[in-house]
Order: sequence, then structure tokens, then C-alpha cells
Amino acid sequence: MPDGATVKTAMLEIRDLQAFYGESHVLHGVNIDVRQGEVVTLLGRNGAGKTTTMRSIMGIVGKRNGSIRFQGKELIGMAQHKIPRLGIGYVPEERGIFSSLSVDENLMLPPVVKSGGMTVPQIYELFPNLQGRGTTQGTRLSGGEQQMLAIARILRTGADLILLDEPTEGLAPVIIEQIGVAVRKLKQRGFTIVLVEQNFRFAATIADRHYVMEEGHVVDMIPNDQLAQNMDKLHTYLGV
Amino acid sequence: MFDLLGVPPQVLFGQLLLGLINGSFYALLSLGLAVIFGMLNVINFAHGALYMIGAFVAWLLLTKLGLGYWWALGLSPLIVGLLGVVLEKTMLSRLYKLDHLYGLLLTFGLALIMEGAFRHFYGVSGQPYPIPDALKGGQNLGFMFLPNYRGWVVVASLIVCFGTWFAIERTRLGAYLRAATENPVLVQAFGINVPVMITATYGFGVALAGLAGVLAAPIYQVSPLMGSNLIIVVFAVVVIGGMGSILGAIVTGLGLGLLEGLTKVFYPEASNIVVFVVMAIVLLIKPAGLFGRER
Amino acid sequence: QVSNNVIKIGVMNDRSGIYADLAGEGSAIAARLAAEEFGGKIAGAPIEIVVADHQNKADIAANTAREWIDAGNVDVIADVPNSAAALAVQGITKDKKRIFLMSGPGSTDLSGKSCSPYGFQWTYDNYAMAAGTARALVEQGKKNWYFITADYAFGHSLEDETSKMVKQLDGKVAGNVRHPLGNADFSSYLLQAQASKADVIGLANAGGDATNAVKQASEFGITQSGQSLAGLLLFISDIHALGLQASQGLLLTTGFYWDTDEQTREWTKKFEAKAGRKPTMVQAGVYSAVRHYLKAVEAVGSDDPDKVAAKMRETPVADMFTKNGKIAANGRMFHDMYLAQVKTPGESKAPWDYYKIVKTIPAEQAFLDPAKSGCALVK
Amino acid sequence: MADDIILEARGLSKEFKGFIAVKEVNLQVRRGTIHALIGPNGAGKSTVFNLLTKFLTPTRGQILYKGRDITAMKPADVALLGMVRSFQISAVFPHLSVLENVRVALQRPRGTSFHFWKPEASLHDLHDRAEELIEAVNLTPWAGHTAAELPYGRKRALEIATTLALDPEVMLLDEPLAGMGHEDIEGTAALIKRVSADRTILMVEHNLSVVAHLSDTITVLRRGEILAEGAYDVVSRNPQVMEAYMGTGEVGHA
Amino acid sequence: MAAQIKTTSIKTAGIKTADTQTTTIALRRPGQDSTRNAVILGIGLLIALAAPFVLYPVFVMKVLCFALFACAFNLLIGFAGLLSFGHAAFFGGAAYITAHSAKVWGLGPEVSILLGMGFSALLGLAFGALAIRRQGIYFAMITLALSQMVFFMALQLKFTGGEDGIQAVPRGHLFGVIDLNNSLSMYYFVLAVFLVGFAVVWRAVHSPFGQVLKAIRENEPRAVSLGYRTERYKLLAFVLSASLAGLAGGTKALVFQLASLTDVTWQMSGEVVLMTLLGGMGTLLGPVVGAAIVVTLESYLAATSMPVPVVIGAIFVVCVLVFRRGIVGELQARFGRR
Ligand SMILES: Nc1ncnc2c1ncn2[C@@H]1O[C@H](COP(=O)(O)OP(=O)(O)OP(=O)(O)O)[C@@H](O)[C@H]1O
Ligand SMILES: Nc1ncnc2c1ncn2[C@@H]1O[C@H](COP(=O)(O)OP(=O)(O)OP(=O)(O)O)[C@@H](O)[C@H]1O
Ligand SMILES: [Mg+2]
Ligand SMILES: [Mg+2]
Repeated sequence: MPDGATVKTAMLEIRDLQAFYGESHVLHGVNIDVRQGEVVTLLGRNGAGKTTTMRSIMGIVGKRNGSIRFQGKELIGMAQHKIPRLGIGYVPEERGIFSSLSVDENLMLPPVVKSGGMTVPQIYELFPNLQGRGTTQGTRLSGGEQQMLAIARILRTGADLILLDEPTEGLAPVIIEQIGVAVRKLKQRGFTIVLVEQNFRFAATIADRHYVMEEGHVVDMIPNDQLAQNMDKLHTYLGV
Repeated sequence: MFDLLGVPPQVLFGQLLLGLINGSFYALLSLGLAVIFGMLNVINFAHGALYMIGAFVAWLLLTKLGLGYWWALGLSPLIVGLLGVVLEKTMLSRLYKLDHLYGLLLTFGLALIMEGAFRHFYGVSGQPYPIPDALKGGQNLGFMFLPNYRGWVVVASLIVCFGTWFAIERTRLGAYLRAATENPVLVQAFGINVPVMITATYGFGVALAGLAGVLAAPIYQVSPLMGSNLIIVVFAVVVIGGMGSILGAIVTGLGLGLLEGLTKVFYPEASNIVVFVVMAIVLLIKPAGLFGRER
Repeated sequence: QVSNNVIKIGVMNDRSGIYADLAGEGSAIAARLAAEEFGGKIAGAPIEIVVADHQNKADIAANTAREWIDAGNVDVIADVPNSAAALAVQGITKDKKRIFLMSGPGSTDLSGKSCSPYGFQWTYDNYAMAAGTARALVEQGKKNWYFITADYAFGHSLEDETSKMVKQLDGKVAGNVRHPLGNADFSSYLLQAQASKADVIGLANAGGDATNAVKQASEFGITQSGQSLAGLLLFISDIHALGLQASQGLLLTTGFYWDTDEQTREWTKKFEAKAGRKPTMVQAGVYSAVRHYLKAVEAVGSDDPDKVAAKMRETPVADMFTKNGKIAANGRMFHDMYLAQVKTPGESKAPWDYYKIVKTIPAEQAFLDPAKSGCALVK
Repeated sequence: MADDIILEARGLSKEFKGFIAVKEVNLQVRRGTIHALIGPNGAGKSTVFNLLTKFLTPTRGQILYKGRDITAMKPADVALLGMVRSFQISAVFPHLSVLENVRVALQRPRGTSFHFWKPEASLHDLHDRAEELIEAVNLTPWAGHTAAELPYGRKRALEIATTLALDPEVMLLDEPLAGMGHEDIEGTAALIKRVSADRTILMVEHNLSVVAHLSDTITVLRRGEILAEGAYDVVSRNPQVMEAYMGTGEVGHA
Repeated sequence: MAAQIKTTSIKTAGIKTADTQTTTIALRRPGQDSTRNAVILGIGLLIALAAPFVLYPVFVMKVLCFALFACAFNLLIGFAGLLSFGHAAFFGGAAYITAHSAKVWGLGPEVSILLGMGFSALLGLAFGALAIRRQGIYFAMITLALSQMVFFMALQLKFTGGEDGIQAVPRGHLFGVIDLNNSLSMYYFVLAVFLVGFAVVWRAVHSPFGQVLKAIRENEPRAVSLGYRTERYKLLAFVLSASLAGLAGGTKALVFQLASLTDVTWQMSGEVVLMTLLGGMGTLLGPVVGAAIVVTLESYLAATSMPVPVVIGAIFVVCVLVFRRGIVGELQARFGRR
């Protein structure tokens, strides 16, 4: 697998994306490019529209306009359930662990869409907390364990673009480090990752580029290697 | 020869067997309800009415088109299932994001409409439906005379029940269904066509009711009211078994059939309430039902 | 002389529930046929017929009756199957002095302890249905009885009347089993009845309970094994619903059968032209009662309830329904009843050709002696 | 010395169908302190919370509140004794206004809560106190809004105000800062500090900088057992704790 | 399919109201502008006072009895969030007791009604003790089961008169003085009973107790953590509701001079749900409006050849699909917005 950063083909191209929840217009022309093998983060304050951007890619917002192209295919207008089948995996911010399913059933739920996904032993290696909990009811796991499970089940499917919405929320620092390790491993294996993060210290350790969102627009794009110079700007964006 | 509380053992065996037969009806009907509740979170009050329609379709096929029992066995569940698909697509599907109670209220209204319409057009005394020739007659088991048709009912419904149980509890499909009940949007985001799956499930659940209707037609009068009394008992069965639990519905259906059979011998007056008494007791001891999981 | 210048007949019955087939719209048609015989008017006052569905609920019946009388100028209420509803209407018509022509209800209380000077019980009652059948069977030597009884007041009273009659004629009761109302599966009770080795299994129930029991009895080969099945309250609409295959051989009592003679067949033709099916005894009874009422109005020249009631009582009833009817002091119309046996599919030549009349039961035997009815009007 | 301990757990254990979530935990919370419970995910922190407030029944062990054994009590009764909790997932009454949310808590000690014959106006004299509490958590501009309309961080603040309304001696806060934006965290932390003045606080929190800043004592749980206990400086240097929880400290919360 | 992700943590700064009205039975907050309510109530009262001179009094009395029944039911579903599918047991049960007291024991109307109501209160206590620990569908099913038992008892017991019911119940003299056989006196008596019942509901909703009830409905664990023994509050609400349903049932028995099985069937429980749903759950006037419409429709349809259940069923369906807030709820939403 070639090093993602050197490949210039855009895997995901978002142009002038508008999104609505009922009456309220939430995204006002978002433009984002993600190249094969990159790790890109979306930063921004609460309510900036990060989650909505992800949901728009998956086709689960009320209404959306503009263009979202994945490997050249237009996603807007495509039937919802076909989008993941192209090889896009989504880990929602509220985790979405199913309480009527056991941990194992949760893990095995998303259908494999491509070869090259992680095997169950590999997953246990990455997230040892999940081992031996197979028969526990999904939502009986602790908050952090649920987050791991939510990531783990996407890794199984072989999707090559993974959307992670705040994967570190509510996690202990060690686990965050582990997830950082996991993300880097995934990157090495050629996965493309879009990550929503509030914790930009974490983001800085793994990402190639950062998009900054504000009120439904992308207001800036900062390559990771220029992060240090842009720290002040970033602090104002994020209101730290 | 000794009597059990004044009841000769042959009679008792006979009654137990009859209880099992009734139980298999309960099982089939409550299975459909459990599938629908478990997957759609809808208490399908229209189940009794759809059971009635299943029987009526069989009767109409016979009288209007001359198609006999075996045709009806295939066609009637199909037609009822399609009706279910239409109901789901046009009405029920709008209610999933609301409180479960709305599903109950909607199907309550639908049941009134369906029963009322059939009453209006066909009266209430019921229509005769003959036992198919191949299943006429019976076996003398020594302790009782078992009509062949009743034997067939038990076999047919047990096969369907356990087939369904296997499909839902032991296959991936079941996991999708349960997950979709909880969070359809996310399951969709995993690449599964949830609306179609849910519609199909409802269709399947009511087709089971239709099938029960065809099986019942030769035994009971085909009447618009045949479902309305039964449905309350079947509800109780589903609640006792644990709402949404497939196995619970089947086992409880059979078990309550037996229990009811015994009540009919020892204290027949109570045979209609025994189910409710059991339900109250079970819920006190095990709130989620015998096989239900607490959510 | 006619109040409000219209003779208004309210036909109240079940139009959508379990009695809709044996009464329902058919009763209204029967009443209209009666009115037509008078050219639609008496003494210049038109005869108007209104209908209502009491849905088998006594409170709706009571409410409708009150409103009809208080606000709707209804002069006479007819039919009212379902005894609870009829008792409610009887109370109101008694209070408000209106004539009440009961064809549908079977409770003997209506001409017994709840009788009314304005109430006429026309077609049948539970005693006549039960006792008639019981007497005929016992006289045939079928002395040992077993009852399958609906477990509520109506079923109990049917069973009581029958077993009294059976015992009075030296028969015996081998046992009984009580089933809840609205029971679907009777196999268990039938098996118990079979095990009792009784000669006759008496079905002290009605409607869907009775038809399901009959159907399942045939499934379990009860009659083939030598026991007789007696329906204590079955109507021809029930037999129609059951089909002859299931109901053949059944014995029952009826107050009217459409295929009795020329007159009944002729009237049936008129009825069928409008209703699309043959009349039940309740519907025929509505015709007879309404006709008798209108005759009395015509004779008195007024619709004054007291005068009309008196006239009705003194005039014998003679029409296609009965040749020799008389109204007793308790409001019971005495007429002959018939014991019928349901034909086999082979014997039946045409649609609705269901009954063989086995015996005519003379009125005095068919109905309870008014003196024993408990009605205060009988001195 | 014993008087000093307001809340104590002895040998507390909880099993879920064979899985031991909490094992032999001995915990002593001193009166007037802020005591933090930290640990990796799934360590059993929320479970300990639920056990202490009786939302779960312990499999084994004993809970003492002010020297009194409360192991067999119902959750509502524990609250009546002055020990009130918040939830990990925000818990407000969504269709009640902010004022009403607080008032529901204020009306409880009155004993008129079963009085279905009294007018609502009989509660109006509680408004002053309610407004004070709302002011204390900077919610005054929102007082008339329904709670559902509040942004998440403001809901957490409302929850604290509601809890304070009962004037509890012991407050148990489950991840009070989780999910708050940077802009809210500091304010809420200061608020917690402020209200701790004359009461005891036991809290679960992942935000280490806040924990370090606020708490007097820290207990670290791991796999249901206590790993370490003490002041932040001591605990944070414990190598086991670093391995199990803090990691290298590079990516911790801002 | 619209979005329904179960949010474990909603942390957006914006306002998320979209989920609030859909996840639970739609609820409105009553009493926001009390002047308008007072005007509506005043007009309603005037109409009620004049009604017997325009409409058939027994009909209006029936409406009032059912309106009270629906209000009682609404206290539970609308303000405590509990759907009882067995309220007919209280309504019909009290009717039997009242009828029996008046007819067999010869007690006065007010005492008979109070006895009926007391019976319902006790029955409610028993039902409540069994059912209150469960929620949602389970609660509905348990109440249904228990009321089925009451139905079978009513069918079996001697004093209820089986399917004939208790007929010809004397209305008697109110306080031994006012003859209730006069339909106007009876009417004003029933109106008074209704107003008392309605006032109790209104007061209970707007009382310290009502506040707690709402809090429990909104978030029960939170209420527990504040020190409320929630089961007792729900039980009290249940008993109150049962008693008022009993008041309605007892009064109805005197109006129609009849207590019958109809009043204890599960269909009756369904009917009261319909009335409340049609009028608007959780609104104070909704159940009254709903009851008036359903009763009017039923009596109108009885005289036509239209099949009653079909029409009633269709209304049910339409309500659930298009105006879930009910008539009054819909009006409040429309005019409340402006
Ligand atoms: N279901 C919804 N209905 C209406 N508005 C919504 C809905 N979900 C989000 N919004 C609004 O859309 C805007 C963007 O929300 P979004 O969830 O995309 O933000 P975010 O950047 O992910 O924030 P956070 O950091 O809180 O996750 C916010 O103003 C939010 O209030
Ligand atoms: N009801 C339950 N049934 C089975 N296991 C449970 C149950 N509740 C909690 N657990 C398990 O107990 C362990 C402790 O859970 P707890 O919620 O207390 O963790 P926590 O320390 O609060 O974690 P987090 O910081 O992620 O919230 C977890 O492994 C969890 O899966
Ligand atoms: Mg987000
Ligand atoms: Mg936790």
C-alpha cells in the first residue's frame, strides 16, 4: 500500500454541501477534500456542524444539497443503505450500541463490505477490555467500553473510509493513547480516516490536516506540520 | 383404576392433548405478535382481525373461486401478508419514532374497521368451511378420538413456529431486526435497507396470523368476531412469555393451552380467566415475562 | 285521533353484532311489509318506520327508547333482541305508557316478573325453546341428559328450564359443564359430555357459542357415536351459518318455518325479494306483531296505547305466522311451536331447505302457564 | 476521628451475572472534602456510585452514612437523609421550566407534595430561593425556558442547581463536566468548588486537570478494585496508576 | 425514515426541540394563560347550564358522565404518563355498586354514588399496587388483565344480574329532598357532580402533587434521586383517577337507571382512550370535547345504516396519523404559538 500522503487522488470530495434539519439550515456550503490514506480531522466548537457533515456523507440528515463524491461516485441521491456498501464506515458520536444485542452480536452486526477488515483476535488485541464480554448485553458495558465496541465493529467491515465522530469522548487517557495507536495502525494499513475531535492535542498526534468549522462553514484548513505556527488562531476558533 | 380428583386418567390425557392443540394456535398467533412487537415495537391490536381475514380469504377463495383448502393454505397468508405490507407502508411506518402506545392505538382502530367492515358485509353468524377431504376422519387413540385435522394443526403450527424461531434467533437476520428496532438510522448507516426489512417483517408477522386463520377455518365458524375475543388472550400469552421473545411466545402459547385444558376439566368456569391470573402472577415475580429480557 | 298525525314504529335491534342476522335489517323489512298491507297509512295518518342499532348494550337501548318516546314521537317499539336491552326498554315503555312488541328477546321475565301492560312477547321465549325440545326428546326415550351451558344467567336459566322438564318426565341429568361466554373451543367440553354416556347433549348456549359447539361435535364424531345433540336456542340463521354438513340431525324448537305452508311461502317470497334471504322466526314475528298492532289501531281508530293494548288482547291473532294465536294477560302471545330436525345434505333440495318438522307443539304445552309466570297482571 | 467520616463503604462488591464489576471496595469519604473517583473506563466508578446511592443493590458489603447502616435502604430514602446524586447522562425534567426544575427539588422538604388539593400558588414562595440558586449557576437568563431548550452544558448546570436545592450534606456527581465545551468547563469547575464550601462532594471525573485542581483526595479504581488513594500529587506519580490510567500524559484533556 | 438516534449525550449548543415533542405522548403545559382558560371555562359553563333546554337532557347527562370518565383517565395518561387499558373496571364496577346500593339497599343517590366511588378507590388501590411498578406497554397490559378479571366476576356474581345487569335502579331523592326523577333536577345534579370531578382533576394537576407527578413522568430516576418515593405518587394518581372514574360510573348508573356488563368490557376501556386521544391527551378540556364527540357520533350513527365500529375505528386511525395532539391540543398548539 503506498503512503497515503503522496497519493493525490481525492477519495472524498465535498463541494458546496448544504444540509437541513427540517426547517433549520445547518450547513452552508461545506468544501472538504480527503485523499486516499489520509487522516483528516474536523475541529470546531459545539454545534459547528461537524457531526452534521458526517451524517450528510452517510445520507442520514433530513435534506442535503451540493455534491459529495466518494471515489468518483456521487453520494447525494443514492439510496441510503447503498452508501456504506461502497466502503464507508461510520462511528457515531453517541456510539449506538444496541441494548437488545449482546456484545458479540453488536460486534458482528455491520455486514462486511470489503475484504481487508480486521479479524476478531486483532480487535481484541487492540481493545482488550472487550475480550470475554461477548455475552454481556451491549449497553451494560461502561461508557468507554461502548466506545471501543463502536469503533471495533466498523474495523471488522473492511470499509476503507472511516468516519469517527469524537472517538475519545469520555475515555481515560490510556485508552485515548490506545486509540491513537490504533488510528495510526489503520493509517499504515491504508485506511482513510475522517475524525471529529474536540481534543486537538489528541488530533495533533495523529492527523495530517485539520479542517476548522464554524457555524456550518469550513473556515480554515491547517496542515498538521503548521499547527504550531497556527496555535493562536486555533485557540480563537475553538474558544479555548 | 384410580381417578385424579374425580377425573379418570383417560379423560385427563384427552384433555391434555386438546390443550396442546389449542396451545399450538396460541403459539402461532402469539408468535406473529411477538415478531411484530420484537422487531417493530408495535403492539399489533389488529392481529385478531387479520387472523379473521385469513379465515375469510380462505372461505372466499372456496366460494367465489372454487379454490380449496390447500390453495388457501398458501394464498391466504400471502394475501394477508400483502395487506400487512400495505398497512405498514401507508400508516404504521409513520409511527415508529413515537411512543409505542401510538402503534397500539392505530392498530386498535384498524381492528375496529376491519371487523366492522366484515360484519357489515357478511353478518356475524359465520360461514361454514369444510374440513379438507384428505384430513377427514380421525384416529381412535384409546383414551380419545383424535380428528386427523387437529393432528395436522399441531404439526403444521409447530413446524412454522420453530422455523421462525430459528430464523430470528439463530441467524444474522434476527440480529439486524432487533438492532433496527432500536436504532434504524444507524443500522441503515451500516448498509442495510431497513425500511424494506421492517415492512417485510410486519408482512411476515401478519401472514402468520393469516395462516392461523386458515388453519382455524375448518374448526371454528368463519366469523368476523372470531379474532376479537382471542386477541386479548393472545396478548396475555405474549406478555407472559416476555414481549418480543420468540421462544417465550411459542413455549407460553403451548403451556397455556395445556393449563387451560386442565382448568376446563377441574374448574371450567375459570378457564377464561386463568390466563390473566397467570399473567398477573408472572409479572409480579418476573416483570419482563418468563423469557423476556429487561431493557 | 292519531298522535302527531303519524304512526311511528321504532324497530330497535342489533344491526351489527351477534343478533344482526336473526333480527337486524330483516326485522325492519318485515315491519315495512306489515305497514304496506295497510297501504302505508291508517285513518289518514302515515305509518313511518324508524330503526336503531342498540349494539346489544342495555344503556344504548334505554337511551334510544327514551329519546324516541320523549323527542321522536315514536308510538311503538318493536323487536329488541337481547334480553338485557329488552328489559331496559320494557321498563321505559311501562313508565311512559308505550306499546312494546318483543320478537327478539327470550327471557321469560319479560312476561313474568317484569311484565308490563304494554309489553307483548310474541315469537318465542327461552322456556318454549328449551322445554319443547326437552319434552319431545324425552318422549322419544332419550332420558339421560348432559348439559353444556354458557356460564351466565341466560345459560343457567336455559339449563334449569330444560332439566326441570326432563326430570318432570322421569328423565335424568347425568351432569353438566359450564363454559365461559364467547368460548371458541368446545372440544374439551364435548369430550366430557361424551364420557358421560348421556343420550342427549343439550347445548344451553346461543349464537357463536352454539354454532362452534355444533361444528366441533360433528368434527369429533359425537352424533355418529349415537348421542343426540339438542340446540336449546338455535335459529335458522345459525343453521345456515353452520351448513348442513355440520348441523344435520340436530333437534330444535322453532316458532316459525318459512316452508310450512302456502301462506308462509308466499310471504317469504315477498320478504326475500327485499332482504335477499329467507326470514327467521324473529323477523316473521316482527311482521306478525306489527300487523296485529296496526289492525288494533285501525279497529280503535286511534293510537292511544291503553285502548290499542286492550284491543290487541281481545283480538285473536291470525296471519301467516300463526293461525290461532291468543294473547294472555301477561303479554305472552300463545301460538303453536314446532319441533324441527335439521335435514341431511342429501335431503335438502334447495337453499334454506333445512328443517323437517317433526312435531307441532300445541301452544298450551309450548309456553309457560301465565298463572305460574310471576306476572303481577295475572290475577 | 470516626466522626470525620461521613460516608463509608466496607467490603463493597457487585456482581453482574458472574462478572465482578466492583470487588471488595473500602472507601472512606471525609466530611467537608472533595473526593474524586477516577479510573479507566469500566473500572466500576459509576457502579460504585449507584451502589452508594442505592440505585443498585450490593452483592456484598456494607454502606455507612454518618455511622448509620444504609445498606438496605431505598434510593429515595437515601436522598432524604441528605445524600443526593447527579447522573452521568444529564438528568433534568425536560418539559418543565428551569424554575420549575429547581422548585421540584425545593418543594420536597415541605411535605406538601402529596397535597393534590392545594393550588400551585402555594409553591410560589419558593421562587425567591429558586431564583437564587439559578443565579448561582448563571442560569438567570434561561429561567423561563423549558429545560429541553438548554444547551448541554447549561443542563449540567441546572442539574447542579437542582441538586443544591435540597441542600445536601453529600453530593455525588457523576462526570459533571463530560461533554461540556471548553467554555463551560472552567465555570462549572469553579461552581463545584464554590458549593463545596460546607458540604462533602464525591465525584467521578475524567478531566484530570479539573480533578487535580479541585479534589482533596483521589481514589483510583481499576477493574473494580482500589488501586491507589491519596492526594493528586501522590496518586499521579504512582507508576501503577500511570500505567493503568494516565498513560504518558500527552493527550489528556485540555 | 426520519432520524432517530438515541442520544446518550446531547451536547450541542443549539436547541434541540425536535425530539422533545415526539418521543413521549405529546404533552402541553396547561395553564399558561389563565385568563383565556377562564373565558373558555365560563362559556363552557353557560353552555352546560342551558343545554337541557336545547338538547335532550339524558343525552347531555351521558356526555357529562363520559366526559368525567375521560378526564379521570386523562389524569393518568396525560399527567402521569401511564396508559391504563382497564379503566372500565372502575367505571363499571362503581356502576354496579351504586345500582345495588340504590336498588337493593334503598340508599339515597348521594350515598350510593359515594359507595360506588369508594369501591373504585379500593379497586384502584389494589390494581395500582400490582401495576404501578411497571411502565408503558406492560402497565397497559396488566391493567387490561386485571380488568378482564373484574369483567368475569361481573358476569359470574349473583348481584350483578349477569348479562341483564341491574335494571330499573331508582334515582331516588337527593339528600332525601330533591326528586331526581325530574329530568331537570337530575341534569343539574349530574352537572354538579361533573363540575366537582373536573375541579378535582384541575386542582390536582395544578398542585404541588401535580408538579411532582410531572417531574416523575419526565424523568423518574431523577425524581428518585431527589428523594421522592415515586411509586407512592403514581399510586395516589392511580387511586385518584380510579375514584373519579368510579364517580362517573356511579352517576351514569343513576342516569340510565341501569348497570350492565357493557361498562366493564375492554371495549369500554378502549372507548375512553379514544375520547381522550380525540380531544387531546394532557389537555384539561380535551377529554370533555372528545367524550362529547364520541357520544354524539355513536348516538347519531345508531340511527343510520353506517356500521358504527368502522366509523369509530376510522376516527381512531385518523387521530393517530394526523392529529395526534387531539382537537384541543391542536387548537392550543395553533393559537398558543401566536
Ligand atoms: N436533529 C436535529 N434537529 C435540529 N437541529 C439539529 C439536529 N442535530 C443538530 N442540530 C443543529 O445543527 C447544528 C450543528 O450540529 P452538529 O451536531 O453537527 O454539531 P457538532 O459540530 O457536531 O457539535 P458537537 O461538538 O456538539 O458534537 C447545531 O446548531 C445543532 O443544534
Ligand atoms: N447492569 C450491568 N450488567 C452487567 N455488567 C455491568 C452492568 N453495569 C455495569 N456493568 C459492567 O461493570 C463494569 C463497570 O461499569 P461502570 O459503568 O461502573 O464503569 P465506569 O468506571 O463508570 O466506566 P466509564 O468511565 O466508562 O463510565 C463495566 O465493565 C460494565 O460493563
Ligand atoms: Mg457532534
Ligand atoms: Mg461511568
